[in-house]
Amino acid sequence: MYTEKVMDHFQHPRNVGEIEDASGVGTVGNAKCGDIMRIYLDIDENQIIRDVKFKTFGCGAAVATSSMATELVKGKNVQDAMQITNKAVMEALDGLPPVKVHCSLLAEEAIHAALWDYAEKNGIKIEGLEKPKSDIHEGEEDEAEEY
Amino acid sequence: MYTEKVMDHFQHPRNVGEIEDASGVGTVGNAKCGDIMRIYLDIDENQIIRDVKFKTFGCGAAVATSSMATELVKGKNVQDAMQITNKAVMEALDGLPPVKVHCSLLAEEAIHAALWDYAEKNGIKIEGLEKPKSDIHEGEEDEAEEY
Amino acid sequence: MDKLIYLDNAATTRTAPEVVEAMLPYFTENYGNPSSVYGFAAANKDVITRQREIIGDAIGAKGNEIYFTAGGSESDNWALKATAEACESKGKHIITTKIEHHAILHTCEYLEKRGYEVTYLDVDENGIVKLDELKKAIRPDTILISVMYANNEIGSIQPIREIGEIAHEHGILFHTDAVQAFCQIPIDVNACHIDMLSASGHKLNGPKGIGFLYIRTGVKIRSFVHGGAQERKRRAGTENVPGIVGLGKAVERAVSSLEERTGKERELRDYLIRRIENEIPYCRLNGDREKRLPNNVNFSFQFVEGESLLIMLDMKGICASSGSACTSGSLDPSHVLLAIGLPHEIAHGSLRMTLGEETTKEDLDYVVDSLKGIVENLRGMSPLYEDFIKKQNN
Amino acid sequence: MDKLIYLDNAATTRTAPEVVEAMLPYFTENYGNPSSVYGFAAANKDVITRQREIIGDAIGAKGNEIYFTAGGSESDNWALKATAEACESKGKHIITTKIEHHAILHTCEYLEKRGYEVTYLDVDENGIVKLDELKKAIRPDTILISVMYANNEIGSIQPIREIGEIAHEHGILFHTDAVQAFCQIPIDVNACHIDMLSASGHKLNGPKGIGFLYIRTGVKIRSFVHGGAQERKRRAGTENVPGIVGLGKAVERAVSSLEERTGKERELRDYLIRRIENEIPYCRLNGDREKRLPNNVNFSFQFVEGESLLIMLDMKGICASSGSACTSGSLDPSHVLLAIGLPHEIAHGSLRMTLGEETTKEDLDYVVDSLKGIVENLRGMSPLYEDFIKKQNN
Ligand SMILES: Cc1ncc(COP(=O)(O)O)c(C=O)c1O
Ligand SMILES: Cc1ncc(COP(=O)(O)O)c(C=O)c1O
Repeated sequence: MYTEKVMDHFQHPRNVGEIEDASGVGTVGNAKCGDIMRIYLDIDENQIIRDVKFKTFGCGAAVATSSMATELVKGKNVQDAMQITNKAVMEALDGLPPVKVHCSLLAEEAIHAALWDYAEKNGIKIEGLEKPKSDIHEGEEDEAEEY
Repeated sequence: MYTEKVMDHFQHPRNVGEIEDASGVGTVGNAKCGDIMRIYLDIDENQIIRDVKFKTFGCGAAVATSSMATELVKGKNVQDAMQITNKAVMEALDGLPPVKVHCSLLAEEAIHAALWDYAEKNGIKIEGLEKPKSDIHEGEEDEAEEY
Repeated sequence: MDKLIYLDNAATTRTAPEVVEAMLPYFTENYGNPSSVYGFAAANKDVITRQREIIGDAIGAKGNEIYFTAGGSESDNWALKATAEACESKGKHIITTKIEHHAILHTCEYLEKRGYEVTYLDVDENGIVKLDELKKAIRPDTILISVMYANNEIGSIQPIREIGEIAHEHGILFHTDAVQAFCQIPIDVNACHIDMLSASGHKLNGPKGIGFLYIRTGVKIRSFVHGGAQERKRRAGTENVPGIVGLGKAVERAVSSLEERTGKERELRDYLIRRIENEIPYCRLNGDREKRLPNNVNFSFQFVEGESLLIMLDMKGICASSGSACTSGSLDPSHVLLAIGLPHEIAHGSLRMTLGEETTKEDLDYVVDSLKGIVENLRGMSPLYEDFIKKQNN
Repeated sequence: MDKLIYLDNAATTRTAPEVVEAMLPYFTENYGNPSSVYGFAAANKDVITRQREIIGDAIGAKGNEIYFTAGGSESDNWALKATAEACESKGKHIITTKIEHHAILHTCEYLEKRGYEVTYLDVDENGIVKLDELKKAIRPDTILISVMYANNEIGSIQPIREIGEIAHEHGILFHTDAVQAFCQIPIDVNACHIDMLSASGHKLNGPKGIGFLYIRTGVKIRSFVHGGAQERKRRAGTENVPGIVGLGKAVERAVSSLEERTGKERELRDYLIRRIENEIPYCRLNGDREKRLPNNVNFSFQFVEGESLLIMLDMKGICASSGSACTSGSLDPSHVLLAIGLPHEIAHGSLRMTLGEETTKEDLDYVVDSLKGIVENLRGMSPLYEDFIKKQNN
């Protein structure tokens, strides 16, 4: 059901771990839905993301999207990192099964949450960044067709 | 679905044919239900059934029961012939499938109808013999379970 | 029994050896449940998708419009009952015909008990639905028209395209029971405006116990079997993977051989009809001579009863049927033969022979020769024939 | 994939080669329609009757109380919907449990939409129905009690005999979904006052796409699939002869091996449970330790999510499941695990391993060794585990 890229990132996730005294940390998702992502960012004085780590409790897609998201933001400056959408993550993974699209949204949201934390800690404002919802699934509709 | 005896009587029916100037002829059944039996009796002055022939339009069981019924009455006197029930015909055939039991009733009825014809023609009364119903299926109920 | 000439392909067909071959690995090797996560089993999901596409292609549909069922009867029940439920707020009137298979007719009777109204259209003496009657039957509360593609007893092919157009014009859903027609004649669900179509595997040299319902995208129909999320949540139950693979293979085979196979069948069919008509007196061909399934021959032989005929043929190694296989054991003559206007006793004397891909001209020669003797023999012991001859001699 | 350790026998089983062997002649040789008159096909009627008797014997029923269906889901749908209809004049209340298979639960939801009321009984923390709650739930308009024989996820065996007695005392029909229990534990429909029982072939090394519903003589239940006169007029559709023969053979096999096979399975099951409990921290056995299917092992591993676990196991050639096979792809954790009181995140971290007749101790040793590493690995990337450890260190 998963592409080779997804399987690769699931089996060999990039940037797993923690960063002590991180510039920003974001945790999104909830255990009820079975996925929680935490992103650690190490951002230098030029607003470049020097390092990024993640921890994820969740399905294969959750792990793979976290891993891919960290790869995509690493080395980027904060503004460019903001441009990385769930679509970009999905594309980089050669797609996700429809029931797993929410994982990529979660990854996007986790990055944003970590950036928000960084912005708050440093009293700066990042263009286009909104306060993360506490629960990524909030407001999402059940897409399943019901017969 | 048929016993060997039934198949034998169907494949090699005994006493098929007509009797010219028969002592009694009875035709029962109707084409709607798919079976019609005609029995010819040749009865001598001692009320002995000297000869018997039949013609049947109907299923395998209809042919076999006609054939068996003619065998059973042949050589009997009229009173003894009256005792031959559909049960006796069925037993002689080692049984019939439930949906085909009506054929044996038809055979009994055909004999009775021929005897009635004989009795009427000769102005005699045969103990226990009633005027045959014109249609053997009349009054019969549909036994099929309905769900 | 040594000789076996199987002329009952409308009742069921021999599963083709290649079909069985294709199924085998899915019993003992790739036996996984397609809903499972691990690759060994999840691969079966793709296998199923592939079969859907093969089948969709055969009728001009998309793969995801094909829903697997346990056979034609389930497909018919599903189409009618679940449409009736889904549309009950719009209306409770259904139109069908007098010559449908019992899977449709008894389902309609069931719906009548549940408060629906059903119009059963008459057919002409060739067993073809009358379009003007259909038009007249349509009401504002008509929710479904269900007309079989081709009849299982007399082989008459219905004007499906015209019916589809009428249904479409009136915005009424159109279901067709194509159990007999599928893989016998080309079908295009779009050209014919078909919204739902039933088919069954074992009628086309596929396995028994598998069939499908085509449901056009967008048609709102309820589930019939509730439970797991299989078949896009519309039909629960662990997928019959070997059955589905067998069905896919059978369709692939049947589609690729369609023209040649049915061309040959048509020729043999007409040969058989001609010989019977020429050589056996007092017979009548039932069904339309032209608009007829390539493999269907149905005759009534006057003064003779069908079951006797079948048993006599059986003793010669010939397998045929009298009316529908499902109705044997019943006392009533076929509702289809009555609907085309046959008197009861003629209806009782009907014989259906349905050819298959393996039927040969030699088989049919043997059949005609046997049949002649049998009919003569049975007439010899028929009181109806006796009366008829006596009347003629007067 | 080279190595394959199949521990998902509750999802489906490998069709036994002898079963396939038994089926084969019915595809290409004895392919006749059992309803046909000629001997070649009519013989299949007897073949089917024989299978009915084998199956009836296995549960203490008569052969003519066994009705073939396309599988467990159809049997469940039939039992519930058709009983509901047949008894609607008596009442519209049904009692079932919170841990039923979706084939029951979704059918109940459907019936609720059609005006029926359903009581879903709670279970205790081991997944066993509480009899006093059942008694309290009974009302004058209760028409049916449906409780599964054993649960498919956590293997808990229900007090079926007691439930049957309660139903019987109150004159309420009793249906049990025995899809998982049949051929795993001895069943006696009379001792347990079971009126209807569902089973499915592919759970017992039989083929997919075939199952049965036992209906006690005298129970008034409607048809679910209308049409031909098959299955004593109660379930239409040309019989799936190979499937029925396969099911009969599978039951015969399973019954004759029952004691020995399940004895061995129980031993292996307990060995696996013991090793996991001893060697993997923060785990919890789900389901009753004693009243448990011989082949079921179900654990929750804290801080770990089930699907990841499954994929990792898959990469080691191990096939298992997380909750029911049918619910994968869904976001919600298993309703069964929630019903026994697990918090959501623990429910998400569940692993079901169901042994089969071919499972060996060596397989399980390999599984435990793999599982240890995988759980450790996944915990290493789990934010929940990180938080837990940090809390402990404070
Ligand atoms: C308890 C239970 N009931 C019903 C079913 C449905 O059976 P099937 O998938 O064969 O329709 C299953 C298996 O999936 C089951 O485990
Ligand atoms: C026209 C038609 N519809 C429906 C069916 C039912 O199909 P099945 O027996 O596969 O359920 C048949 C065959 O028996 C048929 O000929």
